[in-house]
Amino acid sequence: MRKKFARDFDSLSAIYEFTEGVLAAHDLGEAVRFPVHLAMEELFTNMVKYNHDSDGEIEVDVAVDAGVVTVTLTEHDVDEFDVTRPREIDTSASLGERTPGGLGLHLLQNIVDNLDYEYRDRRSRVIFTKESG
Amino acid sequence: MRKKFARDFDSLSAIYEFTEGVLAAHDLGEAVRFPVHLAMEELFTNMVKYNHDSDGEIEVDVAVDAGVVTVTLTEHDVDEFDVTRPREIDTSASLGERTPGGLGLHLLQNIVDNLDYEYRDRRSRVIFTKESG
Amino acid sequence: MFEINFGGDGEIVCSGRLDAAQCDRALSFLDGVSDARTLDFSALEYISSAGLGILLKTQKRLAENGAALKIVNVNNHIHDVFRYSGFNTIFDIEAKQE
Amino acid sequence: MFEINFGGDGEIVCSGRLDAAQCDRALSFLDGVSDARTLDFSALEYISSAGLGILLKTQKRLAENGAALKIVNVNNHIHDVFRYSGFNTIFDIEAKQE
Ligand SMILES: Nc1ncnc2c1ncn2[C@@H]1O[C@H](COP(=O)(O)OP(=O)(O)O)[C@@H](O)[C@H]1O
Ligand SMILES: Nc1ncnc2c1ncn2[C@@H]1O[C@H](COP(=O)(O)OP(=O)(O)O)[C@@H](O)[C@H]1O
Repeated sequence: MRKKFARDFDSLSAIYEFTEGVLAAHDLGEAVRFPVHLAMEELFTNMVKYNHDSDGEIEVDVAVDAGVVTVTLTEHDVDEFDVTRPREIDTSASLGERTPGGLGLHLLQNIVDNLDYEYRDRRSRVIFTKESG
Repeated sequence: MRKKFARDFDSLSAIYEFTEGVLAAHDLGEAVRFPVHLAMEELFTNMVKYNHDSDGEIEVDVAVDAGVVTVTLTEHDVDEFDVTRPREIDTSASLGERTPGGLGLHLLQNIVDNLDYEYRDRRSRVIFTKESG
Repeated sequence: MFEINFGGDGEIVCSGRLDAAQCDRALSFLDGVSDARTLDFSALEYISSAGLGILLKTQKRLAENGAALKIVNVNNHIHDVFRYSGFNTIFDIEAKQE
Repeated sequence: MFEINFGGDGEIVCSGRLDAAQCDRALSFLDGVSDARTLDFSALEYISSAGLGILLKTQKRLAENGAALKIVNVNNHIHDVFRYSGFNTIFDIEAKQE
């Protein structure tokens, strides 16, 4: 269930359809599909935005076992950035105090069940899980 | 595993990715994936080309059971056209005698294991199966 | 697929999936809006942080004229995204009756 | 993803998936070719009947000048598509060494 996608926002629809296929094959409903798609998008778009010098593709793996979805995103030749570090976000800030951005990792950390980060030989790997039901 | 796609050639990549996801979830290899994608494209593009007056979406269902892939394409409010009827194709024609087109259904009929057509209440449904291994 | 258009009552109707690849198009549309509007999300299935970004940008711009967006018919999943971001305090949001 | 370009030796290099949505682009490229050429399919994963159509169209046009396309490094699945269509009799085709 591993597939490589070009480092481009335009890959998002292909990633969505591919993931839909895997999740549909396991009869998983919207309650788990929504957060899985959201977590993947937040991680993938950050890889595109912040490591754009690296021109390799991003590898996506979606596995389902006993109702638990495990998604792994891997990219090569990038600097270390630990997505599991807590974000300091003031979600009660007023409209005037807010600036767009900075919410992706906060959302990610709120919606997945487990989040891991591995870094070795300039290879970055993010693994998250989401349980259905 | 049912999904609707817009009646447009541009849906082909979404159909491809979605089907890849389903087939990957069942660990099916290229030997079955290639003919499944080809059969789907030939059927889908004909629905787009020959029933373009019907503006509804085309429903695609991909199911895998015991190594057998079953694909169902359904469209509504269209005329009857039985894709299982044998095609009269001269595959030994010379270059000069040939004209582009007319090979899609012939290929389809050669690469799938089973092909069925149902028509009722202006609803067209094509079902094909392909066995892995 | 994502669509953004004006509905029959001047409301802004969004449908489909608002992901990062659709935000430029959505923002071009929203940049043309200069007064208080209702956004109808009844057919919007999905939004990510990129979509929140353009909504915030528009809300801030409108606030300069004392106007604001109101968002109605928000599905449960999108409602969660708004809550986790604290956007329910800076937008007037109505959930979908499901 | 589908790409079509000239390679270093004047051959035409195709890669990815040549489905019906890519044929307009592929045909625009092939319409610019007016002499005998080798098509390298080593990175081409997939072709459908729509792709066969534009290859045939190009082969017929070149035949008027006594020229022809030769297709090399064809994978097994694409080779089957050519055989089922009888295209192996109207194109010079070399399979991939796998
Ligand atoms: N893959 C990454 N590599 C490097 N830096 C990153 C990566 N992902 C996120 N960041 C940093 O973390 C910050 C927060 O990310 P995020 O919450 O997704 O918000 P946004 O990308 O909208 O700013 C980013 O602004 C960026 O500085
Ligand atoms: N879904 C359909 N509805 C109506 N006619 C169809 C349909 N599919 C195929 N046909 C007819 O069958 C013919 C052969 O189809 P096909 O073998 O796919 O070749 P092509 O579409 O390239 O001509 C078409 O030219 C068309 O006349």
